[in-house]
Amino acid sequence: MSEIAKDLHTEHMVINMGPSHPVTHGTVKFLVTLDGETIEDLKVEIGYLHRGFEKMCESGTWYQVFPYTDRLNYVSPLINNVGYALAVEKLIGIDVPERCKYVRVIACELSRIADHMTNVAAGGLELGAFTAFLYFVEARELVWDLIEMLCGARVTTNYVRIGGLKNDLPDGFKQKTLEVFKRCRVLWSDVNKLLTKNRVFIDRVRDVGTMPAEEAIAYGFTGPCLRACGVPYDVRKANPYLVYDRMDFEVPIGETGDNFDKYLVRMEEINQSMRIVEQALEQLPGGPINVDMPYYRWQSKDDIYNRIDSLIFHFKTVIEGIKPPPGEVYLAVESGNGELGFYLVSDGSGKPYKCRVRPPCFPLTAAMPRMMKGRLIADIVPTFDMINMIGGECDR
Amino acid sequence: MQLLMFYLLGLGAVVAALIMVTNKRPVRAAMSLIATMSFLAGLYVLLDAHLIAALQLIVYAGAIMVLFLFVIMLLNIEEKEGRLAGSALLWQMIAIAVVGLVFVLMVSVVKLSDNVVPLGEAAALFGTTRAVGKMLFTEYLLPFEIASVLLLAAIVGAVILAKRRIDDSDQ
Amino acid sequence: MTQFDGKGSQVTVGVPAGRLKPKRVRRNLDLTLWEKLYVFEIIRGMYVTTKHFALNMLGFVLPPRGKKRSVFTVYYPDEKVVLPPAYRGRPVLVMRPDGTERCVACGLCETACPGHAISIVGAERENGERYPLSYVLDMTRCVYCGFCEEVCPKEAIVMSSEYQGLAETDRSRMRYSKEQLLRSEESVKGRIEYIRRIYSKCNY
Amino acid sequence: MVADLIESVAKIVFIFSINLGFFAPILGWVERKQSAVMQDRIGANRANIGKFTIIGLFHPIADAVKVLTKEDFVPAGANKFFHTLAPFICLVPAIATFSVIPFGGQYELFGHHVNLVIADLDVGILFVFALTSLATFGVVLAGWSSRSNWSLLGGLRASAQMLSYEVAMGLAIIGIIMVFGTLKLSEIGAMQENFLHWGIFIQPLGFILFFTCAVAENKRVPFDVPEAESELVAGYFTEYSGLKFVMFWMSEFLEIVTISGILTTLFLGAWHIPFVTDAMLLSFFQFAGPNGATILAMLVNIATFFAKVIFFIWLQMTIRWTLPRFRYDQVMRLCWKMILPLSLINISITGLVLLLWIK
Repeated sequence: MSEIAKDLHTEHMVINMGPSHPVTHGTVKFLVTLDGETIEDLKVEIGYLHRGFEKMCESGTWYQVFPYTDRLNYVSPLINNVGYALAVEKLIGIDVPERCKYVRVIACELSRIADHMTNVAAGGLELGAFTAFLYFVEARELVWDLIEMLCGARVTTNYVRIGGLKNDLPDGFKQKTLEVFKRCRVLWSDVNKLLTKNRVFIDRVRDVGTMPAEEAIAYGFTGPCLRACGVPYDVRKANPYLVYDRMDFEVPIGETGDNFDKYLVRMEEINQSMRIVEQALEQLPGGPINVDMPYYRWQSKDDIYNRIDSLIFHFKTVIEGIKPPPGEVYLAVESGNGELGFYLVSDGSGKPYKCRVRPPCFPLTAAMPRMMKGRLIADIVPTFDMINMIGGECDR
Repeated sequence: MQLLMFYLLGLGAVVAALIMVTNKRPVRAAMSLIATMSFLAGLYVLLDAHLIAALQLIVYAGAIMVLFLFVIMLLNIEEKEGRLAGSALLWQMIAIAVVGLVFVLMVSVVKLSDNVVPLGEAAALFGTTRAVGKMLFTEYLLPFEIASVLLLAAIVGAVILAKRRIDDSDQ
Repeated sequence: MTQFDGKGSQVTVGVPAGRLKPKRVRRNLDLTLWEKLYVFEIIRGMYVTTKHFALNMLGFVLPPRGKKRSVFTVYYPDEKVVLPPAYRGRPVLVMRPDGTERCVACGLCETACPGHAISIVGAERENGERYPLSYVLDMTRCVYCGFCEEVCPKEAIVMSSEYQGLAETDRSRMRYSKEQLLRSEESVKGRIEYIRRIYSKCNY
Repeated sequence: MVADLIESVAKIVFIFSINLGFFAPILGWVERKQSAVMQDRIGANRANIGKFTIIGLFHPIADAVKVLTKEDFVPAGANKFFHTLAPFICLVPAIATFSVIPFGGQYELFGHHVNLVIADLDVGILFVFALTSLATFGVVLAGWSSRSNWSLLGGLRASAQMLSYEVAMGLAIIGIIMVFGTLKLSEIGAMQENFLHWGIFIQPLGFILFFTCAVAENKRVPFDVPEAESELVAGYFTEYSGLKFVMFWMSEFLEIVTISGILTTLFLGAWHIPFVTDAMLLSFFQFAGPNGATILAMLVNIATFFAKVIFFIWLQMTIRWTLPRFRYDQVMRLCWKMILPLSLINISITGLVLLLWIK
């Protein structure tokens, strides 16, 4: 009998899944060892989008980091802007005005909506549900229209400044937002009808990519993927920044951390984020949007045009950069994928001495082999979509 | 017209069968076998046996041969270039001679019994689904059922073979 | 921040109870037999898509008010989206009415540019006024961040709303010279007004 | 004899021109446009001659020009012979299948008997199965001969899926064949003259099962696992380009038409208009004289048939753009654990009903 068994041995097939593969969109490579269609082993190779973000930041002034942060998680750039600004403000020890906080919250949540919509939609797309994808892309375009109205660009926002914002909310923003949300909710319910109870979709995502809560924490999961495991951890609640403690919203949590939970958590978070934006718009106070600390701000145009001292000072701050006191700081915000942390070290000069980013999707990507071993090759698709690995953020 | 078709199809079947036997590349051999099956189906059509022709295509060409191909592809059999040994060649020649003899015999038997009675009234229904079905479920019911038992035995055997392999790998 | 009681679900240190409002998403959406049968859910999904189909087809014939059709897409070269005043397109230099540039070659934009896209060679006119002898904007490096506009003390460089013709097949053609970048004051009037409004006061 | 020949040639030319000349190119356009409108988009509309774009209808022409001028690429290490043969094996059955589908009834025209089906085979429906089972080889060979891992996986999935669904498809229509008592598609069509005798009312379960199997056999979403672009790049035709690539697509589109034709014939009353019998139709066109009336009735029947075919095409397209795709093992589970038992139940119930009530 052993003779037959020897003859009937199976050979493993090693496949390069990516970087130029539809599911890895050029930013990651899976080295998959297959037995038939079952994954025996999976190695993740990242680094296809490495730009040297951290080093680039250290070569520019504190201000010049902002355009680079746009490109971390390029689907929710405003959260990255806010995260970096908050970290620098914590380093300096300034507190931004109330109105600024509210506007930042609005900007963050709009970004989060766009991020989750893109993620859920792309997840559907790669499972073949093209129509659901385009419904959410339509909604996302509407949200991006709002962001464009606010910042002047859809993706490369560069909106937040140290100690404030580039500009205030434009006229008619509130009304436009409410209109957009109305349409978004319609599209949300359409996608919900197309996917949430569709058995084909449920079969594909349920019980795939499960993660026990302990292991998820051990891996360093944060954000929707951790909440899907049943851990109610959200930086906005656990460690409220800006004015999140004044907002009334719920933290959706799942149970087993499979892809279906991640999907449901994200769908629910879209709703919660819309609620937050509406509340913030309702409570929005008047007043300034920037701190009145000229040393940490680029000078206003009025001052530059009319006052020679301001002009000189302007030259000084632009060329030398603002100079936070020496020290180090870590500050995390809740980005679309989870805890986006900035660890900054200042040596008192105009440039960051060290600018380290804790990308939320790096631990998630690292857990791919754990989630995928023994599953089918088709399961890579929803799992990889639902951890929402963004090359710009993961590789930096 | 019909005769011409017969010769064309027959020639095709024979040539494809020869290719099947002589070709050393398994996939090509399998494909030639499929071609043979298809030509045979054509011959059945000429005989007015449409049902048998369709079944030939569905069962043999469509289902069984796909499995053959499947297996060949999965096993990734190397194309062997080795030559037949002398004694094997001799045996082959003998085998071909015997088969040829049998063929000649069969043809002559058919030729001799050429003046069999025409099919008569049954001819109108010959080869139709209804006729074949009736035959199958009345006259030939027992052989039909026995054949299915044979298939069942084959399935059980296959399962046992596959099962034992798993046991071995467990140990 | 987060701890485990060993059973795998309850947690959180540092978050006062009550502030956190966890909401369980229904995981085991109990599929009824009706939903398990595939067919009816498929029909429901098809109802959604067919509704969109029908409404959009109707929108081609009877467009909704203020729009040409009810679908979302814009026929790009024939129709264009209305850009908000905040939109940041290609940076351009502003020209005075007499044809000279406003820029005084102070070099602030060059310094503030995170991509090092701008390189200026300054010179002086006979009347002692500085001007850029050459002003090269390398659009392969520009990231459209708008810092140049934000730091410029002379309103000399602004982000126009131009977005066409930015792509080239040759990098050398994407290095724009001063002459290619100069725009009349009229054509960027709206943007200059917008800048004055948003950057005029640091603290409004 | 001559009249027979003319009739045959006319029918063949008609079916070929409507399939290859109308459906195959137009379906690509339909798929783009329908999906676009469903998804709040406009869809391809840029191909133009001068200023005319006629809602993107030039795109099939542009596509044809494109594929004809594209490099016909055979990957290194591929088996050239089978790599070239595979798309033909796919395409030929797809074209040939329509020859047994009746697109109209039988008429007496100028004293000549006209039967609107190219080959009125006694085993009509089995012929369809025979040919579709041959199409499997095209897919398998395409996957194997490309020498690409993705293609191989796609080919394996395709062969397993098509084989399984062939079985289920065969069992799913047994019910309707039992009811009508014949395999001849023209007879089945003729029996559905009465609206209430349409197959869909007699065999609703059989209809759903057969429809599912047919979509699976054609490898369309949600059963497109052999070519799932997010998993296997493009499955068995990953390594194809140019004309050969299009032949796979054409065979897929033609199979959509064929499936729609079979569904129409078996379940949706073939060429009959609801509540209108052939005699009523003839008497309605009485003003045109006997032959004229027959011709008009014939045209109406053909139009009805193709209207139904177009309805089914629309239905398949809508399904394709609504659903996500299954996983490979789920496809198999659906076939062997749901469709197969259900079709067996369907057969038993049909048999019991026939035995107890009808006989």
